[in-house]
Amino acid sequence: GGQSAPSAPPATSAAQEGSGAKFAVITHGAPGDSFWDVVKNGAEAAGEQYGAQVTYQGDGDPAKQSQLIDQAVSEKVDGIVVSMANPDALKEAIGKAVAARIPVVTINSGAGSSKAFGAVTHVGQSEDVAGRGAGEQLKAAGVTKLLCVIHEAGNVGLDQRCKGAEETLGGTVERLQVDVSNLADVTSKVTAKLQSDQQVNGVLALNPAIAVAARDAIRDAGSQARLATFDLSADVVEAIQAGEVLFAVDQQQYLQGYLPITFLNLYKANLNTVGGGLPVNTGPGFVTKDNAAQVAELAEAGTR
Amino acid sequence: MTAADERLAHVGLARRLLIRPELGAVVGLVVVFAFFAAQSPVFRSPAGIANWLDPAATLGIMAVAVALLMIGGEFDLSAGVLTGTSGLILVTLATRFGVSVWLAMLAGLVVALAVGYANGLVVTRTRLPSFIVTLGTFLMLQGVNLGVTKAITGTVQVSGLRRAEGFEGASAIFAGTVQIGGTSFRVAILWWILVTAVATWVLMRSKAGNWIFAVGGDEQAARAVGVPAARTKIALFMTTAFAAWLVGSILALRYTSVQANIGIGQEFIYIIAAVIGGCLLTGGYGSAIGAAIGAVIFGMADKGIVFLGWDADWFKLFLGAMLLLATLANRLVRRYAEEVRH
Amino acid sequence: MTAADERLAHVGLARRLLIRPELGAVVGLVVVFAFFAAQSPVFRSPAGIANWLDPAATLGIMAVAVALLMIGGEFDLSAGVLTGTSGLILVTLATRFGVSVWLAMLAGLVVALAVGYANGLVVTRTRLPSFIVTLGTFLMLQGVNLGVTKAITGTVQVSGLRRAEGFEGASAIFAGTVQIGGTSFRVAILWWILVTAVATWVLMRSKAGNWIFAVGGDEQAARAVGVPAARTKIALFMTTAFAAWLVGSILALRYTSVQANIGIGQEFIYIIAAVIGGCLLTGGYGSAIGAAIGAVIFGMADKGIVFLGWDADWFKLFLGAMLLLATLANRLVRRYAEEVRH
Amino acid sequence: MILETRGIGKTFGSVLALRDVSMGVEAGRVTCVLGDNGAGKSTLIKILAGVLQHDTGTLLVDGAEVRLGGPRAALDRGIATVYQDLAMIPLMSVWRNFFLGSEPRKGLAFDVVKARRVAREELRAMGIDVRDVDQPVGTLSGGERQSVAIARAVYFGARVLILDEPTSALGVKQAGVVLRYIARARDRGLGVVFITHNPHHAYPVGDRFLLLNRGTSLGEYGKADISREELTALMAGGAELDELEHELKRET
Amino acid sequence: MILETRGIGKTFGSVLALRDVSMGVEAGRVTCVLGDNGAGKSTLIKILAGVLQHDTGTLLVDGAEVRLGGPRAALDRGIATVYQDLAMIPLMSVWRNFFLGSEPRKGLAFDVVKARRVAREELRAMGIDVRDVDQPVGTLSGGERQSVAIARAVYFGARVLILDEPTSALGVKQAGVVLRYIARARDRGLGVVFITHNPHHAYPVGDRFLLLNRGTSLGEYGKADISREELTALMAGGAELDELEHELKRET
Ligand SMILES: Nc1ncnc2c1ncn2[C@@H]1O[C@H](COP(=O)(O)OP(=O)(O)OP(=O)(O)O)[C@@H](O)[C@H]1O
Ligand SMILES: Nc1ncnc2c1ncn2[C@@H]1O[C@H](COP(=O)(O)OP(=O)(O)OP(=O)(O)O)[C@@H](O)[C@H]1O
Ligand SMILES: [Mg+2]
Ligand SMILES: [Mg+2]
Repeated sequence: GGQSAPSAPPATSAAQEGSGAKFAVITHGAPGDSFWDVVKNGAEAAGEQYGAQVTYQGDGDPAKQSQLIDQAVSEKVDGIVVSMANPDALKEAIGKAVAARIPVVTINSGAGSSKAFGAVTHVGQSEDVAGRGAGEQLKAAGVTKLLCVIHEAGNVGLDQRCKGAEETLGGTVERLQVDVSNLADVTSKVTAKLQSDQQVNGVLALNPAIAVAARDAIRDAGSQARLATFDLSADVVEAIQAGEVLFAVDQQQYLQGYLPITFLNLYKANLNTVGGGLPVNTGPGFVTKDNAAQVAELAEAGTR
Repeated sequence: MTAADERLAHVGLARRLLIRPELGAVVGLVVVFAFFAAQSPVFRSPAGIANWLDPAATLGIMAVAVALLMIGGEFDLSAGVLTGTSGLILVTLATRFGVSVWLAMLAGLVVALAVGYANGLVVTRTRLPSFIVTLGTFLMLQGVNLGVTKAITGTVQVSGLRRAEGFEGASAIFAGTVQIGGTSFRVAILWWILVTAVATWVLMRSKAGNWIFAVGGDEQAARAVGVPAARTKIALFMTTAFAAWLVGSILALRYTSVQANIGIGQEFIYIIAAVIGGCLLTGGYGSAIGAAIGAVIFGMADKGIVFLGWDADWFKLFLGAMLLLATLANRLVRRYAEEVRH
Repeated sequence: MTAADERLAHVGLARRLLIRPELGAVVGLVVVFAFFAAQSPVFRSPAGIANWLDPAATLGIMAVAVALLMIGGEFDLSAGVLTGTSGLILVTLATRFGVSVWLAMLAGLVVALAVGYANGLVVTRTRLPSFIVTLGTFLMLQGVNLGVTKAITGTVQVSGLRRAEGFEGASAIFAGTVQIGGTSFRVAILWWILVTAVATWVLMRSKAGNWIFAVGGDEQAARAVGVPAARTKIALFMTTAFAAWLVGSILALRYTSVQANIGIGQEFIYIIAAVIGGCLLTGGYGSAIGAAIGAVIFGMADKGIVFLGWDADWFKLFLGAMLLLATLANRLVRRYAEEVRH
Repeated sequence: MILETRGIGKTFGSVLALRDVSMGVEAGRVTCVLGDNGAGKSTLIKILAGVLQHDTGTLLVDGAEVRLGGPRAALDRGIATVYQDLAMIPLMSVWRNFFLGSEPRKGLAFDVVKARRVAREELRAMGIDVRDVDQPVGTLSGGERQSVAIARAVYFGARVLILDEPTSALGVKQAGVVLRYIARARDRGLGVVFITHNPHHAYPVGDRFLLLNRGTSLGEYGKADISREELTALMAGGAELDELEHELKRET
Repeated sequence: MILETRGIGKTFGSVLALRDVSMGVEAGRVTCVLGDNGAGKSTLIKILAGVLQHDTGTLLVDGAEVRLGGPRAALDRGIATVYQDLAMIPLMSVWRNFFLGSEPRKGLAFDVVKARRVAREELRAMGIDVRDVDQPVGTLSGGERQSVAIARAVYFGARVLILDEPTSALGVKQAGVVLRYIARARDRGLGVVFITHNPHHAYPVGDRFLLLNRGTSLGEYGKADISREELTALMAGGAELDELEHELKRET
């Protein structure tokens, strides 16, 4: 569904009619992160469709995340959607939710622990799977030495993506830390790396804004490195069409927001469970020159 | 106290009380609580209170220590990351090297105190501003946290503390819960109250407290009357480090795993809580209770917005407005109480 | 200057020069440059220099403005986010509402100056510490940036500025490059030099400069001799806002898209650069050139580590050590120059 | 009367610092304000200088009631002040402090060459030979610092000169210079308010003497109404000093 | 000799503040240090008090050469000081300031009840009646603040009492009290160093007079060697004050 309306002001986001259920989505993404924003859009679109009230919160600190889960439990919501970058840390909080008979759907990462923690189902595929996919594609493009640009030091998800790529690439993967809130800095650091290490012939950005900055860097450094990225933005799609970006990993994270709400709604109404103990995979898909045109508009609308 | 003096106008008890730095903060507290409690029944329910008191407690422990340091005229930007370092040492030693949890905690304490000591020593020896010195420590610890964690475990998080020896006991003391009237409150709240009480006693009723106010108010003048300024400051840095260790251990035991980037950015939240609680950024003025209350105000605003179910996109807008209003209420009350004084 | 006085020991020119705040920073600059240049030929090549000078320029513009504000005794934590706000306004207006780039920039300028004015007004009226006030603005702007961007575009970033009317011209002036000896340097470097020169003139050779030092050194005393302290401070906040708008526009024009969370966390880097450059956190002392040099030191250390190819995991460790050493070198040189003085 | 207060009062929180004090400053006359420590002298002159606002009573400038919004308002009316505790900006150089708030201009710029020269000259005229007007004020000796403040006020004083214990940190020679300055300002037709604890300083230059005690006025005396001995007695509550001397001697 | 300096000197950057000054402090004797503004008096006593370290010459305590590492070292040797510019912590209350660095204890705790009481009593004994010892020092008047510093030094002074212009901000009455304190300390066998610009204060209590001029010593005189008139003349460079009075009168 691409009809996501711009998010409504707080007062009116309450359910008007329909199921009237209340679901909480709690992720480990920082507010304003482009990947998680699409998840949020998906969840809210589903909520609107079912007339359910969906609240979205995100915090990269597992302690804060579990506090948010605790809060949702004390509010007695009808279902919780949670991403588990750090399953160990969330175990207790999710346990409390399950004990309070609140259905939990886990998304994105943490597929391995989902069932053990008592979650209804798991949607999405973990970051390392996506990373592996990217690694394969880059290998096929002839990349032997890859620069993986980490824009948030210590972020588990980003680290897993790089690690996944490392597993399938076969060559060497070097990590570079940059500051996502200062793009001039990103360009300059990637340039510095390319200038000082001529062997690097591939760059993997983990965020579309970083991809744009890295594109400039490759140009500035006069390097021949191939560039790939995670996630989409209008600029990235343009760059893909122009051949400046090889491909973008598209985890279809919209589904990681949309599906869990759907499942929880069904579970509430009909006690349905999905997946039969296996995770429901949402990707990875790849946006390349071939399919970029179709995706472009959707990316602009915030659903891809 | 003094014999009546014709130059003293009569001043009510209420006004006298309001002059205390912490009692200004109480007004902010009441305002913020009333605001959220009026709109969200969950917020004022015992479960809700237990909910927002929990993050306020860990923040409060740090805010109180940081307040002491700020009263002493210094900052510690490395405090947030140091909670991560302490936690990482605890979990890594206990899970990868088979050390018992208690011993691992001790090791964390030793390292934390060493970092605090180093901060204090460098600040007092080089006379560089502590803002810059602890910024250096902040960056270096960040690098060490990430580098060592990756080198030892290959990932950016260590987990599995639950299976370590001595976990049960340590967890009960530092990360357990207490039942009060059917609601379970985190034991961290007790630690927070304890830390605040001790800090208040030290500040108001001990020699060291007098020295802390003095080195923060005017270090040269304090030194001139024989206050051991360097020792006082080093002790303050070590106090902050101790608090960081305590909070780091509490969090590690509770979540049984630690991420290498934990605590980054928290250092400013500690300072914010202390300032909301009435501490002067320039040193020499403030109170421990005020900082503890500042932590509650911050915790309430932070969690209250979630309880109200306001859109997360606008979250920061509300948070900012809330903080500003709380500090302003605090200030207005104090102004009324002491009139213009400069 | 004065007639020879028997109470003046002879002091060499070198020492006299070193007393200036900015010339202490120069030593840090030379040390850091020498360190990296010795090990990395690319670092000292024209292309390498153009590369690390570029982020130093945008940082430097902000650092200089922030330095003025700090000399005037205040902080602005909202400066980083305000660069994002200005950029977002520019791109959103130009791409979603069909406004020309020039007009959109003007709108951004008006909003930025209004924010700066509001900061200054609240600080001078309420006498709350600027740390807390601008922290409030920081949080609120963060919320507004994200909330408004999402409300208008449905995503967390706006892009497509390249197709807007007037883009070519504006881009050439604010985001273009200049060829010098076969290497292309960013035009931001020129803006940075211009801003530094103007700020230095204002500080050293204008009435306003005298007032800035005075309100930062002792606001009460300055007010007592008739310095319009409130107006001076408001003007300083607006200067910082202007710089934020300039940097925000430069970056928006260069990348033709802006993310809603851009600039967060940068505010401290500005302060760090100013402090490395010799500004006192307590106000009343510092220089614009020093801050500009501080930005270069930070930029060199930040990029130099990448040039050397050191392990990314340990990056922050090196950065922290480097900053500490640069500030220490700066301080030692100044100490030698002026001896113990208290 | 250039400046006049009628029944003026000031409270700090619970402290009544000043109650119902009336005084006047005339052109060409020196009004000495005398009183014990904490009597409210500084508070009174801070009200005259616009640093503090009075709570009760009225303040008149040139016969018209005003409320000085700040020190700028007073300065603009030609009232220059040397404060006892709001002195200088320690980190700023002597010449910058000297001209602070009234910088000489040269086109758009602050005329630093002139500022340096004038500051040096004015200080030398006071018998203070600062080595280097670029020296930060914070590194000057107590008396040197006070001299800078006095030189500044004298230089900028247009109609009224207010001096709060200007001679307290000064040597005998420098104090003499200041007294001579006061006399000269008076002769130029300025109104002077002079606070001191030293009757030997007050009597030679004073024309009227306002006596404050614990925040209230004990009355204003013309020079004709009072002898030096009476003044000393009033200030010290008896012929303290002489008696003291005997006492100190006896014990030796 | 409790304290002695031999050819002591001190430089600040390019400023030679003190050159080759020799002096001594004896038990039961008052040494007055006299000199113009900027002569180096404060610098000298800061060296005696351990706040500054001398660059040249030697400092002897009880005849043994020492280098005082800091004010604590001096305090531990019974040397208490009232500084001219390093005074009090403005945000701290009177009683906290009074006992700062030498807090009375009661078990582990700071005995605040005693501290409040003693501070109030000592100040009252000086003729300063602070309303409220909980008042922050920053809100006291200039003279009240100085009185607190003096009362503290007198209370803690064990062997040597150093006073840098203690009477400058004081009223005649309070100055008399301080002079009496000095005499009493001397009678108790303390060595006193007393800096003042007022010959009327210096002569009655002083036993020896050290004259400083532009950083160098003009010599040390015993009381027997010098009359009050000579002293005044030396301090003022001539019978300045009397002459001045005529001058001031003439112009009127
Ligand atoms: N800001 C303030 N807050 C509270 N009390 C104050 C404040 N300023 C002054 N006071 C009190 O008001 C009284 C008068 O103070 P003021 O400074 O006017 O005295 P003064 O006559 O100048 O004394 P001195 O000769 O010692 O300078 C003092 O007792 C002082 O403690
Ligand atoms: N930290 C410093 N840096 C540079 N110069 C200084 C410093 N401290 C003092 N001086 C200079 O040394 C000289 C002596 O100063 P000192 O304070 O000892 O004078 P003083 O005799 O106490 O004068 P006063 O009677 O005015 O208090 C002064 O000219 C002063 O400018
Ligand atoms: Mg006074
Ligand atoms: Mg002196």
